[in-house]
Amino acid sequence: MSILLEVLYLLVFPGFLFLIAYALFIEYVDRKLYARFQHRVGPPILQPFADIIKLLSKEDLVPKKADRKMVSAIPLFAFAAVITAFLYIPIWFNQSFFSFQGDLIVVLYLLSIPTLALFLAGWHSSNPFSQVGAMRAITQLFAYEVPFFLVLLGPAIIADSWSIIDIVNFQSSNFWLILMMPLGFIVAVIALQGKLERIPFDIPDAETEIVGGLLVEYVGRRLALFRMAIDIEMVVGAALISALFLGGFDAFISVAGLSPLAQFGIGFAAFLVKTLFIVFLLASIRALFARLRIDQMVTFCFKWLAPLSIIQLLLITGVKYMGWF
Amino acid sequence: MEVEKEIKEDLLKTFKEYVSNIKISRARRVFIDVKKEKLKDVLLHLRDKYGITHISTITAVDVNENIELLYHLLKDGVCISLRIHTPKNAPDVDTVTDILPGAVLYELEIQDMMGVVVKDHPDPKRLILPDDWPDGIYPLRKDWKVDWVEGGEIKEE
Amino acid sequence: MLDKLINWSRVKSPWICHLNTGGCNGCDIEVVASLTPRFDLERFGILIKGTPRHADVLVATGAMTRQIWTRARRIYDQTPEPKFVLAVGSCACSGGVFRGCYNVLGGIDTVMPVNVYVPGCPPRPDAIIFGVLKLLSSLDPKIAKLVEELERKGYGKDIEVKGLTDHGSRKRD
Amino acid sequence: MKYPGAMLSEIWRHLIKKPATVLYPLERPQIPENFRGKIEYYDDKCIRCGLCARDCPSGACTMKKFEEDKKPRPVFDLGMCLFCGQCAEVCPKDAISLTKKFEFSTFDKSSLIVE
Amino acid sequence: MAEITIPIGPQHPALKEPINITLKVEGEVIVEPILRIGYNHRGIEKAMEARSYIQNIYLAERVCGICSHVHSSTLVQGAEELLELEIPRRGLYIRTIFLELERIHSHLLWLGVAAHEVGFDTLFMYTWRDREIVMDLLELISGNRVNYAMNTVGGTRRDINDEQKKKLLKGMDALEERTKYYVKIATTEPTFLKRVEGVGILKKEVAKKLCAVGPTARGSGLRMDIRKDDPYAAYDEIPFEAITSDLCDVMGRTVVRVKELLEAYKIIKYAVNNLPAGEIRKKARRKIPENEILSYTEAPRGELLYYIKSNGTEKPERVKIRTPTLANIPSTIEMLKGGYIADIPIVFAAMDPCIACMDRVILVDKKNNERSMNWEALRRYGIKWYEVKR
Repeated sequence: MSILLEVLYLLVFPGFLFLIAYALFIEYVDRKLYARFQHRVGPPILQPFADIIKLLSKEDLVPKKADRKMVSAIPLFAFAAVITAFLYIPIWFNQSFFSFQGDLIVVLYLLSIPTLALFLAGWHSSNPFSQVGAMRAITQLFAYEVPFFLVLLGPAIIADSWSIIDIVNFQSSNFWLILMMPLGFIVAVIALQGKLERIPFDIPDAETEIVGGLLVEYVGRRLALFRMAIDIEMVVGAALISALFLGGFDAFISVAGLSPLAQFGIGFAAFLVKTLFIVFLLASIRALFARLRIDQMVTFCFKWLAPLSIIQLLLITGVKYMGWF
Repeated sequence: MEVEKEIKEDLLKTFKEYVSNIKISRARRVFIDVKKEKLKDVLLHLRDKYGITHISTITAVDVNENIELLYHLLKDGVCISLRIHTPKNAPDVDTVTDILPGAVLYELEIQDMMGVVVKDHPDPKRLILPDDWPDGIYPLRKDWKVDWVEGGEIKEE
Repeated sequence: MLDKLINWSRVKSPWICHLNTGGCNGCDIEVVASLTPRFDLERFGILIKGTPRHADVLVATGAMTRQIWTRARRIYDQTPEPKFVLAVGSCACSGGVFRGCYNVLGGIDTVMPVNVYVPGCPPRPDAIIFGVLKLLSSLDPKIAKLVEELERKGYGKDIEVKGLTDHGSRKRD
Repeated sequence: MKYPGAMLSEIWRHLIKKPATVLYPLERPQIPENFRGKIEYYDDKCIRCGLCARDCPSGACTMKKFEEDKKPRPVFDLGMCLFCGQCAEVCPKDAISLTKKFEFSTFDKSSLIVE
Repeated sequence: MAEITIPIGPQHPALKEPINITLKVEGEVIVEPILRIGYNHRGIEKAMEARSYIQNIYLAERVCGICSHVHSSTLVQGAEELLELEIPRRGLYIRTIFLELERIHSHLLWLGVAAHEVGFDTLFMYTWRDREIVMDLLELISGNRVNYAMNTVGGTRRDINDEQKKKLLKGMDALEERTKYYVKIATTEPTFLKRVEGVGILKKEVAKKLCAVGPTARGSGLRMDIRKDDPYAAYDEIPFEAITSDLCDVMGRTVVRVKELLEAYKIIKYAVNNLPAGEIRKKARRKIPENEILSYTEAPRGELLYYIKSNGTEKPERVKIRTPTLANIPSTIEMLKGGYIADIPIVFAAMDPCIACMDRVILVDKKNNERSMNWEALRRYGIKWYEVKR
């Protein structure tokens, strides 16, 4: 029975099927919001789904000079990494199925893989555009990864645990950590924007500079897998930030006495609302700014984001040291 | 009209028989015939005395035996066109890029389109016509009628 | 069933790659204008992609010049199947005003097969959208009916079609 | 004053505004009265003078001899037409007019010929 | 680290004039750009010799789709001068209104494209949405959005009635308000400023030496505006200012264009309010007497020059066209030197031939003539890149 449940978890909810559906929905929300910010109508709701199906059915081309095995393997690698990462994030009640002490580190690690995969993909497709893109992606990786990791360290220090579920439980019994570290929340959202390679940090695939950047030579189902991996990365990133700063499934309502179904409903609704809120923020950032140049991006990250996250970290350690929590 | 007249008088005085046929067709338009070998001197004179450094373009016109080149210089709306002639069977002209650096592309253009050889051009290369365009065909000459020129082939990348 | 799904997705998501083969820009800016809020091609799921590898529809504008036709041909070859070509503007249809010039080969169809011709100099963005619809009408009978109706009635007011985009038939004042 | 996100209020305001999009083909764009669209030719008015073919800049309008006619009459190839309206302007009898119709994309180029 | 060569272009979709620039780069810094144009060469000058003046008006309009009216105006103006024809004032005013409407449409388009080049898509969408106001006005009067076919030898082909006048004035008011908002955005948004300030520097002396024209020259502090220097159409009667800026970078060119927009609104309002009564065109002979003429105009991109030589028939003997973009290319090459690869689009766009994106960059290692770099080369590339940056 438990094996059956486990398989269900993995394949249907919150695993494979739900995640893909939700990721495509999130992409729709993002594109629609972006379009509405620009005073347009935007795509219909099933648009991402249609894109994926179409890409899956397209002719498959691999450039002559490219390494066929690598080109085929890399998208799968990225896709698997982000899907795995999602399994550690609690979304509806106070135990994530695969939760263990230290899963925060695993999630952070898995979230870095898509960027590395993109880099390899760009490198191995032997197109000069994608090679320039790959260079930029890897340069950018070092810039945003540092503040992102530093700032996500804060909640772990406060809650005295490396487990995401513990941090969430700490928040539901005390208060949401965004109240204590608003600075950290802002830095985390900006760094996530960089991780997802969106404006103003879409330097690796800057469309007007190096056409499609990393994925120039990617066609058909490999491109579909990459797009999906990036969509899922967005869901995982949003869910992670909402779990660490916005109290995860906590919705101000005491769920102790309620039935498991109601508990599930409330927690899940809170999850949806919070991730959508973060996607809204991400879409706003995307609509607000111009693209930075790679050197400006690196300077920005090390001059502003990293110091801010260190200040935040020092504050947190101070609070902890004083024994207020 | 004063500037135009002044330039006219001045050029006639300085270069005497080397300039002729100075025509002020309307306000701010001056056409001057110059001997080919004196062109650079006239340009230098105009640059040093009147500060004319802007060249609008070089027009090449096919007139029977000769090819006529017009150097259109512009200063505050006054356009001075220096006209020189070069024989059509062996057209050539000295480069003026050492005096007017802005003329680089215009010289290449007349070289492409009219077959006027520009001597000492800093970067002589084909500018406008396709890479596979046959040598010796200059599309703007009157004796070349528009007929089909064989197309190129797709090269492997 | 699967065929139907694939066909549906192709109708809903035709990504285009814009290819200028030596036109005068008039059609190019109208193609770009059709992306902007007033016309907004994204509501049909159309995205403009910089690379032909990602595209389904090549939107070609301008007369084919001698200098560019080899590259245009290569771009056509790089586009993965199934691919369609839309010739936008009179120059792309036949060479237009430049037909007979020494450096112009003629329309787009001298180099690659063309699916839909959109005449106009330049065509309105609406006409380009109509050209895309016409192209899609060969895949989807529902759109074929709409296109037929548009063609029959021409410029009229009372055309009502539902379900073309997922916005329904929302009317604006 | 320089501050990041100068457009924030503007973009959030547009979120609740109605989009500027004209939902063609569900609603029709405003076509002005003197739009230069598809050419229409009225055979009964034409006197076969050939002025239109003389002035056509692109050669879209040519005089073609038909079996049933004595004199050649103009034929328009909309695939080459520039829709400049020069033919309608020079026509002494108003036998040519430019309509408001702009939807005539086609799969087949030969269907663009107006006789 | 060997120099690498990057050919950009020519067939990029969004390139308005297909062009190929081969760049020698070190790391991300450009050492030497080499130019190759002519992909868009259609042989218009030759074709003009085989067509009558009436037909050439429409051919001239198709030299460039964005400044179509200014091209036909220049040709028509030359032909009228050759005929020594006095044009009715109303015709000239309508021509001027169209010239300015076209400048507005071109500059708004440019602003949007420049924003798009630096990835500021929201500004791009907003400006292009507002550009539709101009497009509607142009379509309302002329019947087409891009190629207006308003000019004919002897005047203009269509009149402006009272209702259209009202709409013109209303449209100008709306645009003025929006333009002021964009000025505010463009001067306060730091990410945008970072990409345009200090980029693509062209000193005043260099601009003068290389014969830059139009907003490129005016953005470097050179005061040259054919509308003032050599008034044509109705510009001698309409008050306006020639805009210059001393910033010498992309920002300077942006400032010039935006201020010119504001001037253009004023010009149109003045011209509409003071539109003379009378007819709009005069009948002109088809045969033009033998002579030669130079016709200058100020296109949205700079000075435009037509040299027309007539031979007494209804076809010209020779027409020479010099477009502003060609004049600006040497300056653009100068601007690109020492810049970053990432800045190419915006520097190029600042001149306004607008490479919206680039296609087919091929990295060729000059020494080994290989098409790509190996891992070691990549590492060195990275190290070198940072050294250069510092």
